[in-house]
Formats: sequence, structure tokens, C-alpha cells
Amino acid sequence: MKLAVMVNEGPYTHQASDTAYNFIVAALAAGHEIFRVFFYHDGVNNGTRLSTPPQDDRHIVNRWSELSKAHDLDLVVCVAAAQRRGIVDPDEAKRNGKDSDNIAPGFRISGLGQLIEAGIQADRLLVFGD
Amino acid sequence: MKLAVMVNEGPYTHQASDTAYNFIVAALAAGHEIFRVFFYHDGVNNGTRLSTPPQDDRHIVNRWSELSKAHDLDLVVCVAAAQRRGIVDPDEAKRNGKDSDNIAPGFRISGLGQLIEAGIQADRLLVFGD
Amino acid sequence: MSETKKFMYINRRPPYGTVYPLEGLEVVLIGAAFEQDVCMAFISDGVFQLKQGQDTIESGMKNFSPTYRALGDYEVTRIYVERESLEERGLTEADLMPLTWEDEDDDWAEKPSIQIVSRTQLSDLLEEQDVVFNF
Amino acid sequence: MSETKKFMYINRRPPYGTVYPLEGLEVVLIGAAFEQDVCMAFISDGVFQLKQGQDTIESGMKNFSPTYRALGDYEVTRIYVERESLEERGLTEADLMPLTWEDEDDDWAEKPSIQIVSRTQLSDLLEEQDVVFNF
Amino acid sequence: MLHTVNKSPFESASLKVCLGLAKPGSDILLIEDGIYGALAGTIHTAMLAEATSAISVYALGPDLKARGLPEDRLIPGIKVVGYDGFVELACANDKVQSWL
Amino acid sequence: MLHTVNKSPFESASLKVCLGLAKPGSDILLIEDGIYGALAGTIHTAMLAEATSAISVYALGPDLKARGLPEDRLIPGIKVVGYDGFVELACANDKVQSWL
Repeated sequence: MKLAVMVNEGPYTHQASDTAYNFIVAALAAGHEIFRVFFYHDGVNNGTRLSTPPQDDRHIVNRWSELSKAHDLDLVVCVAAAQRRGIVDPDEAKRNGKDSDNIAPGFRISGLGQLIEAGIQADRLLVFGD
Repeated sequence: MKLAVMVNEGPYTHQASDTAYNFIVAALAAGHEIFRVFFYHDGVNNGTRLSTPPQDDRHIVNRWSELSKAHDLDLVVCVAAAQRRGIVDPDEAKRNGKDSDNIAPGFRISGLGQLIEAGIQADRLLVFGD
Repeated sequence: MSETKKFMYINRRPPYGTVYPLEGLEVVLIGAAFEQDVCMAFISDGVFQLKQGQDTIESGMKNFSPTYRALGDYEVTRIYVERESLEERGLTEADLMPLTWEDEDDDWAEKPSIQIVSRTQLSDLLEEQDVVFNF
Repeated sequence: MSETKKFMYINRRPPYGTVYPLEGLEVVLIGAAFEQDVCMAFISDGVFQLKQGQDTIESGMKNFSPTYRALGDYEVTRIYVERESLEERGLTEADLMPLTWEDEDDDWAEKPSIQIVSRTQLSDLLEEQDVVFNF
Repeated sequence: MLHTVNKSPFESASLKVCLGLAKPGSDILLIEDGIYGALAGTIHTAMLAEATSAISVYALGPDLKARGLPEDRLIPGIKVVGYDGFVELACANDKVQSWL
Repeated sequence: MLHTVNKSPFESASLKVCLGLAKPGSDILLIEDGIYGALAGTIHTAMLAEATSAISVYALGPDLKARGLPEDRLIPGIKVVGYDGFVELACANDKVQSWL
């Protein structure tokens, strides 16, 4: 089946990001397709490469980047939510006059249309949040 | 009186940051001293200079920076909470091998001891969160 | 994307305490361009989003309540409000902002968008959907 | 900082669903160095933090429950658990991790840190504090 | 002591937990989504209305206005204050406990 | 349809709201802090125990284990599944509604 996933909370603070990750790993193992993972609200904070969690804990951001690379996952960060919260890629940095960016490998910034499209195209939409 | 404030949620997502700001403005207007504002949990996300909210909305990060400048406010971001969430200053960037930083003007990164000290030194501690 | 699906946006939280209602509205407005079969449901504390007379000047937040009035222009014409949620909160339909849409097939007559429905009716509507979002 | 104040750390949330319990513990451990008069209170879903037998391997999260056992070494020796909160959740003291501290003044005898208290007793304790943190 | 509550009683147990631990003579200030606890005529009104005999209950005016709730919708006896009143309550009490 | 609940019934109204709208024949999966709703012998047990006659209730095993809750503490009739079972439930039902 074609599954889409929405992640609405940032890493560590809420378990939503962990549950979404574990769900996706299990779905891939069962042979399903992940159409897209869309990060909204504080979920955009999953996409910062500046995170350095304690060494005895999971690295949530890197885990997403690695899963994306291994399975060609489409990790989309909502541009409007990201602007509010300070998640930027090089293009966004230029457009908004910022001196640096912080997007992690494997993530791309795009519009809310990508979420609606996921809802239309996928057989199921799963929402993880607080 | 000497007041200390703890902010536990990021900007926009929860009202905590707004209420803390409005409380501090009122306290300063009434002649009280703000000993320190300590940002913990997702509160550290108040301290990113990469935020660009819509033009018709308040700019929460800039508002903190400006209040700090006007009243010499001590805005402290917890280092451990900031590392998890990717809020870094130039020193932290160097120490953790990051290629950029994102701390906003007026904020400094320091340890949890600064929170305990605020609890000891201030006449009242106010906590704003979710 | 020729397929048409039934989308329901469920609003369950009060305004201003969190950004979910505001960012939820942004999804609905963008979603309108995709010409799906769309409706909104306001249940639990979500009914407070439609309360008349919101004034955020003293709190310094953005008053996004006027956006609800624009929903009709975006062809979001079915807005369900759960009766039990209103009653539990001491509210009546008169407390809500009047939301309308213009019916192209009826000489652009202005018609109410809000429908007060029972929990049972809402349960039936939920069951009919293809995709459900929560804010 | 010669002053000694009464600090209470109130834990009201269950573990793992959010990071507050873990980051709250980090405050308590750092705070121990400041030699204040410290106690912890576990109420509402916070009592679940002390549940025995936590195993996070399958969920991939960090199991921080062993840290509670270290509290005695940090001279956090008074850990209040609200009886009503346990009862409402079908728990008894036997469900909780045994937490102890060593009493220097009593030949390093190992003593229990957990005290089950009623809501009324906890209300009295809360009133005695100088500074209250919530996690 | 001053207790603050920032959650709706329709969604969260915060107000109930606060009332279970607040002593007679305490002050309670409802802020943010907590102001819904101040509404008269709801299924949760009785809980707070009973408490007002022993406890002074306040609601933050700017949060009431943001949410479109005029004072005449509140439980009688609840006092409305601004941010300046919030500061005064925090200073007048010996400590502040936030029920988040 | 599949309903997921991720909040403790002791703190949040999510489970109650879910049960008020879930139709007979639905599946409910308790995840994250929602698994506390599966506990037997609590003040909220009756609410879910009554529903299990018309609704299939599941709890996510990894979240039970993280929180130290063995299966024999659960309301009889609640089935424990892993993340693979979560995926199966999502696919077996025509849609998923997350009560956050």
C-alpha cells in the first residue's frame, strides 16, 4: 500500500517523532511504499542539522536523514511552519536575508500543497502529534 | 521585587512565550527587577535568529532581543536542552563540529545551574509552559 | 490527481493557547485549490474557535478569526459544529460568528455555512470521509 | 548564595510521551550541587515515572529510569508520592522502584526515600516551600 | 500562594488537580486556555464555583478578550485582572505554582 | 476505521472524545501515553471496558513495555500489537483518525 505520514511535533519533546519513525520502519519492512513524510507545526524542528543529543540517546535528526537515504524517502518540511520556527535551507536563507541555514540532509522545504497531495495520492494518511 | 522567569515552550506553538513576555513587560513597568529569563525544554527555540514569521504577526524572537537590549535582560538558553534541539552559538558550534550557529542577539547559552541560581536569588520564580 | 476524495478537517482545540487552529486554517485554505470534497468539523474546545468578538490587541497575538469568514470564498461551504460540545460549554449558535457562502447555482444567494449537528450525525459524517486531518 | 531555600520539584507527567520528566531529572541532579533543602513530589500521571520494569528497547527511546535510583547519591532523600494518585491508577507502592539513600548520621544505613503521602499532606508540604518547579 | 492554570478544564485535568491541592486562602489565576474554567453555565462550572468561597479566583482579561468572552459570561465572584494585576498577584503571594 | 489515542485518560479528554464518536465495528489503538487507558483497576477502566463489546481495542506493546506495564495489568480483551501490527491495522481499515 501507499502510505503518507504527517509529523506534527519536534524531536525529543514529544514521542510523536519516534512513533512515526518506528511506524515507517515497520511499514517499509512489510513492503509498503511511503509516499511522503510531511513535517508540520513543530514537526519542522526534526529537520535541523544543528542538533547534538547526548551520546547515550538516539539521534532523531540523523535517523531521519539515514532512513531517507536508505529508502529514498521524501521528507518535506512545510515552508510556512519552518519560517515561523527558524528552519531554513540555502534558498530560504537567501530569500529572507538570513546569514546561514540549518536544514539537515534528506529534508526539503516545500509548501502545504505537498501535504494535500499526499492526502490525495496515498491510500492512508497517518498523523503523529501531540 | 526581584523576579525570575522560566519559559518552557517555543515561540508560536504555545502561548507560553507570549504570556511570559507580557508578564515581564508589565513587571518592568511596575518597577520590578527581572533577575533572569531562563529558556528550557522547547523554550530554547525562542533563541533562534533564523525565524521569519509572517509580516502581519508579531516577531517573537526579535521582541525578546529588543526587550533584552532595552532593559539589559539576561536571556539564558539551557545548553543541554539547546543541544538536543539544535540551538547553537559560535562556541557550541565549534565544540560540536557544526558548520554554523543560529543564536539570536541578546541570548546566551549556559548551564542549568543558572536556573537554580535564579530560583535561589529571586524573590519569585514564574514558570510559563504547556 | 484527477481523483476526488472526501476531506474532513477536524478542529478540536481552542484558539490562541496553541498555534494548531491557525496553522490548521492555513492547510484548509491551501487545500481549497485542489478541488476535493471538503468539510470542516468543530468539536470539543474547537467550537471556541468560532466564538464571536475575539480581540487580541492586549495579548499581542495575531487575531486570525476574520479568516473563518473568508472560508466561503474558498468554497468551504460545509462547517459542522457539534451540538453537544456547544452545550457542555454553555454556548449557543448565537455565540458563533455567522459564516456564509454564495451559491452560484442559486443566483449567488448567501447561505449559512455552519450546520449544528449531533454527535451521532458527526460520527456518521466522519465515517464517510476518505482523509481526516486534526488540528 | 549562602541562603538556603526549600525547593520542591513536582512531577506530574508520565514518562516517555514527553521529554519533561527526563529534562526535569536533569534539573534535580544539577540542583543538588547547590545544597538547598530539596524534595520531589510525584502526583497525577507523574507516579508512572517510578513504575518498575521500564524497558524501552523496542520503542528506541532512552531508558532514563535508572537515574531515579541515583537520586539518593545526590542527597535527594525525600520523595513524596501522592496516595490518591496511585489509587486512582490502580497502583500500589509495590509497583514503584525501591529508591533509597544512605544515612551518614546512622552508620550509612540504607533508608527508603519514597514516602507515600495523602493529598492533604502534600498540600501542606507544598505550602512550606520557597520555590516550586514543575515537570 | 498563587496558583496559575493555563489549560481548559474540558480537555485537561490541570484545574481539578490544582483545586485538589490549593489551600483555603490561596489565589488562583486562570490564564491562556485556562480562562475557559471561569465560564458560567458549563459542565465544569460547579467545580470552580464551589471553590470561590475559600479561594480567590482571578482570570486574565487579555486572554478573555482574545477568546471573545465578556465578563458577564463568568462565574460570579471571579475577578478580571490585566498583566499588571498578574504581577501584583505574583508579588503579593509568597510563591507561584504553575499547573501546566 | 482505525482510531488512535496517544493521551493518558487521567490527564486528557482524548479517549472520551474518541469513544463518543467511534462507531461499533471500529478499531481503537492506544499508543504512547494513551496506553494508560488500557489499565485495569483504575478510575477510568469502566469507560473503555464497556466499549470493548462493540469496538476492538488494541495497545501498542513497545509503549507498554517502555512504561513497565505487563499485559496482565490490562483490561481483558485488549490485544497487544507491535509496530508491525500497527501497520496492519492502518492498512486493514479504510482510514485512520488520530485523536491527538
